Amino acid sequence: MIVLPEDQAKQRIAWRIAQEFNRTECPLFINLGVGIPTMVADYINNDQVFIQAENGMLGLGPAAEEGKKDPMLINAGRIPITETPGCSFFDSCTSFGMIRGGHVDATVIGAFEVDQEGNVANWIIPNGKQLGVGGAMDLVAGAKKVYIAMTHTTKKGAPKIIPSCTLPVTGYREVDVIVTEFALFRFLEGRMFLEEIAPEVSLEELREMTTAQFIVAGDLKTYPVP
Amino acid sequence: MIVLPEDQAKQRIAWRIAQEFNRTECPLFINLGVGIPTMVADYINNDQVFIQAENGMLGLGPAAEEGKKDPMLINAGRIPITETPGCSFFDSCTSFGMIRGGHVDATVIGAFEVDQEGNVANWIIPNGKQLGVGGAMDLVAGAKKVYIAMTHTTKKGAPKIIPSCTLPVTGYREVDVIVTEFALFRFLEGRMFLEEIAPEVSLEELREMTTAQFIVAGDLKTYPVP
Amino acid sequence: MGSELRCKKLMSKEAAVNLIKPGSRVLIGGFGNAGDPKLLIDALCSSGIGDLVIMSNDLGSPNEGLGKLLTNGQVRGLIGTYYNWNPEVAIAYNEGRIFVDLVPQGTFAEAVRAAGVGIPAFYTPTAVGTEIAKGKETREFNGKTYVLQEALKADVALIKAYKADELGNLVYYKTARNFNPVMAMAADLVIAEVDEVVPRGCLDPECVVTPHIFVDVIVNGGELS
Amino acid sequence: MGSELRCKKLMSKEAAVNLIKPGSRVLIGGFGNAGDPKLLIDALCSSGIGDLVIMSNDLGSPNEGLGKLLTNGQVRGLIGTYYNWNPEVAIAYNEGRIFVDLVPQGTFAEAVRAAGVGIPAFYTPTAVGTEIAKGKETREFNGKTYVLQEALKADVALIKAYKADELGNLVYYKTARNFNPVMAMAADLVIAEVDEVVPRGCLDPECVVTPHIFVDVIVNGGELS
Repeated sequence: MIVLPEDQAKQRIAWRIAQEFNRTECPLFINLGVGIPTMVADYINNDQVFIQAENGMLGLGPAAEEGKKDPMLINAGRIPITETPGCSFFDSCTSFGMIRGGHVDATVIGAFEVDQEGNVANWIIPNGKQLGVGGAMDLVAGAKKVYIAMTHTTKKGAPKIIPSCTLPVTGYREVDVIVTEFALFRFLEGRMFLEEIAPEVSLEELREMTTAQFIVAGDLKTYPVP
Repeated sequence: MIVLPEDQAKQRIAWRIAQEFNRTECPLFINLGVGIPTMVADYINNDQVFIQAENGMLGLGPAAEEGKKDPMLINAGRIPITETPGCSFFDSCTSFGMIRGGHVDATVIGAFEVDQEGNVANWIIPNGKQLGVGGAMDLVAGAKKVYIAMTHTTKKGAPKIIPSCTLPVTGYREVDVIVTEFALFRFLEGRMFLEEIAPEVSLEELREMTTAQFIVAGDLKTYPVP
Repeated sequence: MGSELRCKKLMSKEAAVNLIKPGSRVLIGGFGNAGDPKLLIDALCSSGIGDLVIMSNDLGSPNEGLGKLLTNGQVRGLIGTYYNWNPEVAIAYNEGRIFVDLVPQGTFAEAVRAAGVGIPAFYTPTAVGTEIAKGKETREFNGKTYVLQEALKADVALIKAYKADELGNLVYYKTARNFNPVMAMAADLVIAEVDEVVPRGCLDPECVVTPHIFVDVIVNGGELS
Repeated sequence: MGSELRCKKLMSKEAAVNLIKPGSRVLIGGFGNAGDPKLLIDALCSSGIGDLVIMSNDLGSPNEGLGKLLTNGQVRGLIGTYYNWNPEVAIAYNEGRIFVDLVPQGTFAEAVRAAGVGIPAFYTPTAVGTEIAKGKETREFNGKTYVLQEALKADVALIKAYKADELGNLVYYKTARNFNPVMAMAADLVIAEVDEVVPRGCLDPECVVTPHIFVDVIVNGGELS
C-alpha cells in the first residue's frame, strides 16, 4: 500500500481544501477545527475568505509569532493567533448563533471515521480517557457545508472511510466533502462520489483502502497536487 | 363622590409610587410605562434607582429640553429623553431578556382594570380601533414587581378595581401593588390588602368606588400626600 | 469618500430593494420612527413591489414611513407588536384587506433572534392564558406554564445602522439600535442602510455590534441624502 | 484609585467567594485558560467550599486553574462541554467521584443564555440522534428533527471582564470574552473579576457589553495582583 509521509499528507489535504475556498468571489466564512483543518489557513490566498473561531471571533489572522503571543487572543484550539483589519469579537452564544443559524459557509473538521451515508464520528473514542464534545456537534449540524480533512487510513493502515461508523457519531448525513491525501469525495443527494484521485494511486488501490461504497464520477479528475 | 382634579390625581399617584423606590439602599432597576408611570421619574431622588426602557436603554435621564431633543434617543413612549453617566444601549432582544429574565425589579404600568385576583387588563379595549400589544405582556410577566398606576375610577366614575376583569387580560395574578389617588393596595399571597387610604376619603366611600373585595390591613395607614 | 472605499456590498437604494420579490416576508427595523431605514422604505414604496408581509414593531404613522406601504396597497399582512400609532392598520384589518398577527414585543424580538440562530421554537412565560396566546401550545416546566413560540424567519431584512465598515460590520446609534441587530441575523438577504461607510479597520473590534457575516448589502445614506 | 471610586459593589475576593454556599451550582467563565476569573478561582480553592456543581466550558488543566477545585475534592459534578484538556476529569468520573453532564458547546451557551432571559427550554438541531442527546425529547418542525434543551440556571456566576465602571457595567478583552457575558445573565449572584475599575461615565454607552443590571459584586484584580 502506498503511504505518504505524514507531514506531506497533511499539507496536501490542507492545500486541497484551501483551493475549494480560494475560488470564491463573494465573502466566504469558514470555521477550522484542530489539526489539519487549522493548516488550511496557511494556504488561503483570497481576501474574501474570513475565518471564524467558535470561542468568539470573526476575522482571525495567522498564528502569532513568538514574542507577540497574547494568551487572551486564541483560536478554539488554544493557539495564540492575530487580528485582521475588520475583525470582531463576540460572546460564545452569538458565535454559536452564527454557526447554528447557518451563517458560516463551511466548517473543516478532522474525523476518526466517515461512512458512505455521510455520517461522521470525530468526537470520542470510548476508551474511558476522554470526556469532551466541544463545538463539534454544533459545527457539523450548523455549518452550511462540512468538509472532512483526514488521512485516508489510520497509522496502521485501516480504512477510515467505511460502510457504517463504528464509533459514536457526531452528526448524521452532514458530510459534504471528504479530502484525504489520495482522494476527494463529494456527497450529492445522499450518495458519495469520487471526484478526484491522486496521481500515485490506482482506482483499485483506492478501493482497497476505502471500504465505503462510492460512485466514480463520470468526469473523474486527477487530484491536483501543489 | 370625591373627585380630585386630574393633574393633581396623577401627580399624587406618581409621587406615591416614587416613594416606594426612593427608599432603596441597593441598585434598583425600574421600567416605566406611558402616562402616569412616566411621571414617576420626576419624583425619583435616589441615585440608586435606574430606569430601563424596553426599546433598548438602561440609565434614562429626564425628558430632553426643547432644542436638545434627539429623535434617535427616545423612551418606549417615543418621548425624547436624555442620558445619564453609566447608561448603556442594547438591542430589543437583550432588553426583553432583562425583563423576561427577572432582572428588572419593578415595572409601573397604567391599566383599564385590575381585579381582586391580581389580574390586569391594560392592552386593549376591543372597539375595533386598536391593534397593539407592545411590551405590556412581557413586562407584566417578567418584572419582579408589577405596580399599577391609575386613577381610582374612570372619568365617568365607574370602578376600575373590580371583582373580575371584563376586558382582555394582560397578565394573570401578576399585580403586586395598586396605587390610585385615594389608596394603596398590596397583594400578599394572592389576597388584596388596603394598606393606605387618603385623608379625604372614608373607608365607606372607598368601598363605594372599589367593587373588588379587599382586606383592610391591620395597620391601615393614611396615604401620604406630598 | 465612497469612491476610495473597497466595499463590494455597496448598492444604490433602488438596486437594493429590487432584490426583493413580491410576496416576500420582510423584516424592517425601527421603533417609533427611531432606527427605521427611511431611504430603503421610500425606495420600497417607489418600487411598487407588492403582496408583502411586513414584520416590524410598528407601522409608523398614516402615509408616513412604513405607513406609506399600507396606504400604497403593497401589504398583504403584518406580523408585529404595536399598531396603535397608525390607525389605518386597524381599518385595513377590519375591512379584511390585510392579516395582522400580533405578537408581544419581547416574544417578537426573541422569535426573530431564534430564526437567526437556528432555534426553531422556544417556550416563553409571556402572554400565558391571554387572547394573544389563544390556540398556541402550552407546557409546564417546574410547575409554571409557558407558551410555545416558533421562530419568525424572513426572506429579507431592511435595517438601519449608524456606520458600516467596508466589510459590512455595523455599529448603531443610541435607541435607534432596537430591533436592527436582531433582524440582521434572521433573513436570507440583509440590506443595511447606514449614515456612513468607513474603511476596514476603523471600527473597534470590541464594539462591532453586527459582524459582517450577517450583512449582504449596504446602502450608503450619507452619500444619498 | 479605588479609594476615589464610589463603587458600592466592590468586595475583596475572599469576601466575594464567601457568598457561595456549599452545594451551589456555579457558572464559571473562560475558554482554554482565556477569560477565566483566576483570582476568584484561587479564592474559591482556598475557601474550601465544597460539594459544588461547576458549569463551565472546560476544567482547565490538572491542579491548575479550575482543575485545582477537582484536585481539592470540592466538586460534586460538572456540566460543560470539553474536559479532554484535563485528564483528571475522566478519572474522577470513572471512579464515581463526580457526575459529568456533557453538553455540546453551542447548546451549553444557548441554555445558559436561556436561563438568563427567562426561557425555560428551546429546541436545537445540534446532537440529534447522537449519544449526547440520548433520553432527550425530540420533535419535528417543518420536517426536521430537533432536541429539546432545558435552560441551565445557576446560583452563582464567577466571570472575568476587562474593565468595570463604578456601577458595574462591563467590557471584555478579545477572546477572553467567550462565555462571560452569557453567564453574567444566568445566576442569582454574579461576581465579576476585573482588571480595572473606572469612574462612572468612562465607558462608551454604545460599547458596554454587560449592563450593570446583571452584576452584583466586583472584585478589582487590578488592585489585588
